Amino acid sequence: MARSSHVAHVLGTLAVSGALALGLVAWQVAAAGTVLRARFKSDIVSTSPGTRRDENTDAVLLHVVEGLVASREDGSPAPMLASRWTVSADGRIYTFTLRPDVIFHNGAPLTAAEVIWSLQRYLKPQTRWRCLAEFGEHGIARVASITAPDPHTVIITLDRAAPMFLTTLVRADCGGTGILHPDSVDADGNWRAPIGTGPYEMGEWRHNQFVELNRFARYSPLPGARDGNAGGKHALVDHIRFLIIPDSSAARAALIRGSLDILDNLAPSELTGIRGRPDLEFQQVPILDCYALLIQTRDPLLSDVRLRTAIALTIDTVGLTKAITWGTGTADNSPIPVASPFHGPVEAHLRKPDVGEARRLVRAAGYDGRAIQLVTSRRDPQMFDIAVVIQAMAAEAGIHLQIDTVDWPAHLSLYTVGNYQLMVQSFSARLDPTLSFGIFIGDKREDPRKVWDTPRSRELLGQTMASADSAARQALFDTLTRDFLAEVPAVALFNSSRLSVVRSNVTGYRNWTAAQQRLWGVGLN
Amino acid sequence: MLSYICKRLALTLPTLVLVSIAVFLIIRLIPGDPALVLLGEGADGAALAGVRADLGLDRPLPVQFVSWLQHALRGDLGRSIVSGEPVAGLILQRFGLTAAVVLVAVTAATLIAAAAGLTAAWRRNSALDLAVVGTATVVLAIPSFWLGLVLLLLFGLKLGWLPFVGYIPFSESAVQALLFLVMPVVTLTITESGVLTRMMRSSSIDVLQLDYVTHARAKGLSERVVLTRHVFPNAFAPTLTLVGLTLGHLLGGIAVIETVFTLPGLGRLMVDSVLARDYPVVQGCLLFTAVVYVVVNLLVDLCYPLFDPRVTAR
Amino acid sequence: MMGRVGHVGLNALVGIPLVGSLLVTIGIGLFWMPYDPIAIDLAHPLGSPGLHHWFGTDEFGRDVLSRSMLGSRISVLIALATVAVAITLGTALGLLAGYLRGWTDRLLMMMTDAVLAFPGILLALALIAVFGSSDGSIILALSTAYTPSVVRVVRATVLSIREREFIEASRSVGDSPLETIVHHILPNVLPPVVVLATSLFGWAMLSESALSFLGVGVPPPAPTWGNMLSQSRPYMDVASWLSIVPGLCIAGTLLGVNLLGDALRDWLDPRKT
Amino acid sequence: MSASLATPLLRLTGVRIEAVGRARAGSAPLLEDLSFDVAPGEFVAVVGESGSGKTLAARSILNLLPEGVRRVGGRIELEGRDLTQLSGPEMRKVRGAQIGMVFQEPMVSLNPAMTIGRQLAEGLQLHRRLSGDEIRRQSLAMLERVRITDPSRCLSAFPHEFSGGMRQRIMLAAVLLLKPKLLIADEPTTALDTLSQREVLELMVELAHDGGAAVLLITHDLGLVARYTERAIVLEKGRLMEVGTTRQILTEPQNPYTQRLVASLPRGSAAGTAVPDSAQVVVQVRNACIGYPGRPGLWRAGTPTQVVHGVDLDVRSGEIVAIVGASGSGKTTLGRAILDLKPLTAGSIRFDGIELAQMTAAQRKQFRRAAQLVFQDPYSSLNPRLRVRDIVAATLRHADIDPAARAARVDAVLDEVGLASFGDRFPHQMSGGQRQRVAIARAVVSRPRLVVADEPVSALDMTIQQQVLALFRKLQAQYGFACLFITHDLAVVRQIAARVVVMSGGVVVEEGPVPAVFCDPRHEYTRELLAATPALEAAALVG
Repeated sequence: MARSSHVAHVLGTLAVSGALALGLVAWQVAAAGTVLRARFKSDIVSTSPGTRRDENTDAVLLHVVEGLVASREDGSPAPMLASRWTVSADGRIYTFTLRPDVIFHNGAPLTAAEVIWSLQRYLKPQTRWRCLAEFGEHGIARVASITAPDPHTVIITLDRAAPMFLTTLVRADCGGTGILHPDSVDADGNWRAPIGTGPYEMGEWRHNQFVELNRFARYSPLPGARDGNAGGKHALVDHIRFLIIPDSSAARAALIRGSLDILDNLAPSELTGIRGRPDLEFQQVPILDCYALLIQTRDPLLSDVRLRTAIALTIDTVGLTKAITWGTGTADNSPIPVASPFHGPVEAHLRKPDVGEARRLVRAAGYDGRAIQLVTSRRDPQMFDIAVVIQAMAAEAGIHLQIDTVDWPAHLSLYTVGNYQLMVQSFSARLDPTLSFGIFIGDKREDPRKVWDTPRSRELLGQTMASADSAARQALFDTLTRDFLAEVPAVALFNSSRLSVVRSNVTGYRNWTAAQQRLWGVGLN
Repeated sequence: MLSYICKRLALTLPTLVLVSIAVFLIIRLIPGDPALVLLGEGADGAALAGVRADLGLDRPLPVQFVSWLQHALRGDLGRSIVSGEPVAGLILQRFGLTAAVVLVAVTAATLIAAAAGLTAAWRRNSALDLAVVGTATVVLAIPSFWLGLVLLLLFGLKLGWLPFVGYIPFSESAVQALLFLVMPVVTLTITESGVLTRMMRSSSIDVLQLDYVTHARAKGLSERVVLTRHVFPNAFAPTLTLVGLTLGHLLGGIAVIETVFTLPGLGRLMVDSVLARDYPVVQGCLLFTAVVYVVVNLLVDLCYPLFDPRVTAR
Repeated sequence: MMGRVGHVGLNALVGIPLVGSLLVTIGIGLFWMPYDPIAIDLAHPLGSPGLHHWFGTDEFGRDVLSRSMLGSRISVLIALATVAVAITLGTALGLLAGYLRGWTDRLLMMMTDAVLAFPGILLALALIAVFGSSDGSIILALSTAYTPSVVRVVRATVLSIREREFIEASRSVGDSPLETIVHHILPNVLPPVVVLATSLFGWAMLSESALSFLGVGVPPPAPTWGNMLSQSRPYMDVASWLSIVPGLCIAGTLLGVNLLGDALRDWLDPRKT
Repeated sequence: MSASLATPLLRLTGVRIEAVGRARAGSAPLLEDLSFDVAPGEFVAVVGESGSGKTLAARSILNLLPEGVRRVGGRIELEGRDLTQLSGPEMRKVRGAQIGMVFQEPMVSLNPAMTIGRQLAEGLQLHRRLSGDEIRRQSLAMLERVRITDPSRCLSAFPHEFSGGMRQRIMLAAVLLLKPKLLIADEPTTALDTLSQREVLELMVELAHDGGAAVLLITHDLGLVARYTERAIVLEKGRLMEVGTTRQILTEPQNPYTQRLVASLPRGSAAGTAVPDSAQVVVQVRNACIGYPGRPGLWRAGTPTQVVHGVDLDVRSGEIVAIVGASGSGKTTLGRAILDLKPLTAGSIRFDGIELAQMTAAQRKQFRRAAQLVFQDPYSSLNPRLRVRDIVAATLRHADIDPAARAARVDAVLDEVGLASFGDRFPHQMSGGQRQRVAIARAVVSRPRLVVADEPVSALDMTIQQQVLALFRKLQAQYGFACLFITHDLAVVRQIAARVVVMSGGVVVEEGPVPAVFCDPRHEYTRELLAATPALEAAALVG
């Protein structure tokens, strides 16, 4: 309490719902050795990679397990457990050469057997692997066979060429397709604990209090620098402890008092008072997410592109972005995030707000001023604020939006069945522009989540999947972006930044576009 | 006495069944799918169906209800969809905290109300009475969460006397735990003491006008004895009923206070579970609170004869 | 008796100006507000109180005074509607239960018990989630939570009144049960119900703000004091006026209404000489 | 005055009591210049009706005036010591120990939350500082003196377990246990029925004599004054009217008010006129049995309690029949049954020859107008939310008359009962006597053939009682309705009824013309009742 003036200075924002104390306790009972303390807003949901998961679960398990390949900072696949790989000319056969020096946390060496066991386990329906559908009928390709000519080589044969194969394998929500030792499950195939090859092994998990990772002493890092989830991964502390602190003001207090070392994933409004403190270091990294206003093109009213365009024209994207992200986000009317290498001049074009034109279009569309429902929720403060701002902006052109605030599960349900007129939605980081466009493009009959259901867009999207050539893909993405702006199936608004604050004695912490907490290579002074 | 308790409990069974069915239906009427919540925005249909099957949510509603009720009757409230923890354990763990805050606060509020209400009634229309009634009326008008926020701002931030958010279990550090509970308890005490004080004052005024109080004075008893021995027990009986009702409601969770002070209590658990469509937890919590409500009111009724022996004549 | 005269005076003396200024504010707000309470001004967020914006602006640059004025109308309307529904329904059911007794009574009591056994806030939360967040569902949810208390008060009053001799007198001149209820029981039930209504009004307003605080209140952009308060949380240190203004509005209104309720209670007391 | 008493035990000199507060400033005092003495061991009555200030006078002696009322002048001396000069603690030593007080309402004068034992012990502990055993011994002895059965059980019992008469005896025990020099009894038996009243008062006299205590009996009942006191002080509206020996006051009242009070004693022969046997029988009750349903259990109905067992009764046109009995005798229940407000469990009741239970709807409508009820409690029998005019008009709601005629009829009846200008008032704006007039107006407005009057004057002061009874007689003579007059008070019976029916325990024990029953009671119960009615004695004394 002695530093009450600091506290007073820093902690105005009393957003509320959680337990700092749990964090403090966890700190008090910390094990011997150096401990790096980071924070999660909510508890992880399992310890099994790529199955029962959420963002936090992914982040924890990517410290524990590693895949054959891993994503670099720019999203491209890089060697991890495989030191190298080759792709056959027809793009169907991938041959991976395993690193010889890798051992599991239980001391067993990594061989092709474990790799095959792990991959086959993921492909079994009962594992409920998150990315199983990608290898099904409507996915990128089916796996024809997995074989091992020798203990250090694994050959995966697909039924067709799949340029997206490796980018899928490295996805965080797929658990990075982490290779596990078979002892991770019991004799009946039930999950026990992850025995992986990562720089940290799974430690104690106290529900709603903390998740602890312990340094894996016999980890042999790849040479070179850290690069995304790939490159040299060094365990610099004995323990990593993710404290579950739902309330952000509690978390900030903990950081200021030194009970927490890293505070990641802050909302812009939560930066009040933290930025600019000498003992804290602020980081802001643009990420590959996307906030958008979805438009139900099947709605009788909104099937008229003039009305959709009118709505888009009322939105001052720059002003909205600045107000809602407190200047930390980047306005972006294209589905491709600004941080993506594919975000070129076409994508960078921002729609000029034009209320006069909007009014003209509204009249032309014969809109009679009836209320249009705008669904939003308070899952994060931005989603709610966007709705309020868009509503006010649309009103200037005489468009009457009525905000319907629902809770997150209801929001998700409405999204999944496409039951809305307008909806504010946010999408987590998509590493590849194909995935970014994939959010919007698709057949509404098959997947009501899709908002952009035109044969041309579907065709173009298919082509981006089939091509591996960057320039060709860029051209396709530019076309898609122009169409997207013209047809207005949705209005992309901005990409936010990952905001984090670390104490100044923390070394080597850097956020990255994938927005997933990554604490290898991070140490304490 | 025992048979009375049994009869009372038997009478509440239909209520409990009604509550369970209502809860079961209402929570499922809310749009939203727990499987979807678990899997997130990009989940595909097969995975969703799989999770639903895992959770038993694909069965017809009556089957789900009967199965839940059968388990509940055996004391098994199932497991949380979100965390996989047993619901009963979750409830008890969270209830402990809520109960601690509520019991301390309501006890304190009752003591304050009894003393202030009795004194105000005794010195009716004096400046003291005006002060008590005025304060109680003002307190009634203040939203509890606003009071909580103001206290947080004042004592947690500006003065820094008390830790301002969070909670430490008693098992970890008793002193810390107590410090964390000071502000929630104070907030709740202030909020609840308003109604109780007014109630105590008005019933004390009624009792003070009765002959037996004059009789007690005519015996030569001092005012202190008259007030504590003759006025208090009789004036307190109606207040006790109100205390019981208050307890019954508050023990069901003080979601707002828990939200303000970030306490992991029962109210917060329920709100969070509704927001996550964690059906087993919501069902379990509501059944539990309904039972608590019934039991608390029964206990209060059983205590009532201590203050008003006429009531035993059932 | 002296004292009561003095008290009524004081209650009314403080209560009437408070409620009066509320009504005046609502009245003025119908015709004029300093700014459009919904229009955002992203260039001037969190402006402190000053000449242009007497009570400052919020995070979207909206005028807090205008929002409080519109908020007063919405908050009061919701509270009034809640009270009206709860009182009407509760009085009808309470009269039935108290007068008919027997199975009707037992069934109704079981149902009110069941509703009372729910934590009120959670019941409202669930109902609002089912029916969607709108003024109507908030009124529905709150009146569902409050009707049982009205039923109980009315029933208790009816039970005590129906033993009085004038009820027997009514029967002895050949009144039907309905006539007895309407002519003799209802007029005697109304005074406690009127007093209860003032308390309910306060509870409804508090609950509405509590629901907003938990994030399920009146849908935006319509301001209510509750959702203004709830949205002010993140800015409590940098823009304290955002929480102080609606907080004081709620407290002042409730104080006024409660005091008027007290005055009303004394005024309606048939024992007064 | 009373110069003959050399050393008075209590002397009040010029006591004046006023209401405090702005609103009452300048209004008349509640009690003005009150002076009187009480000698040691003397029994003195303070007589007056409600509003006379008699209770305030009593309470001012112990300085226990209610809130908002203050003594502003005068001296109150106890054995020469001015009580008004005592400090709080000094006064508390006087209370209980030297002056004891018994209150009117036995239901609220004992603390319901304390055992009798603790309430008895309280005073002894405070003033006598006795050991626990000694306190218990004395308490038991005293309870035995006041004839409580099983005193040791009584010590651990709560007040609600006793009847009103028992409670008043316990009250006496509690007060006299401290052996005070003065006992102030404020209407100690008003709330009790005739027999209990007598029992309690006899006990009080006995115990006071034993302890040598003087008694100040506050009462409105001249009958009690005549029977139990030596001297009387008459108050009216806060002023002292007359002081004198009881005999003087009763036989040679000097003051006009006292004269009026004495005149209100029931005197002379039966006022009711007998009707010939040939007169038409309006109500015929045969073998009526009436019960109340018992407390229902969880699954089954309770066993009913019979309160009236096989009663036969005839009421003829123009006749006033009194039913007399103690509380619980079944008299009220029988009255309700005759008005078809209570179902019979057996037997029959016919009205104008038609069986009540078998009336057609039209007959019932007719019956509802032809048979009316006047209640005992003028507070609970009038709907407090209706104006007097509407209360009276309610009786005619189902009559086929046009509104103008109805209003005229209501006004006419209000005029007849002397309330012509009261039509727009609410009941709480009227006195008890006025309310009872409203109740009577309500009953007669429909020109009934039968009026059942259930204790219509028991709650009224003596002089008011006289006025109401006179009104009742007048109206009965005017309209000629048959009347069933239910009461516990034989003095009232003699003033109004021609025939009397005595009920006890749900059966009729005696029946006959009033003079015959009063002069020559056959049944033991009737004799006890007659002996316990002091007003009759006083009336006899007055002549």
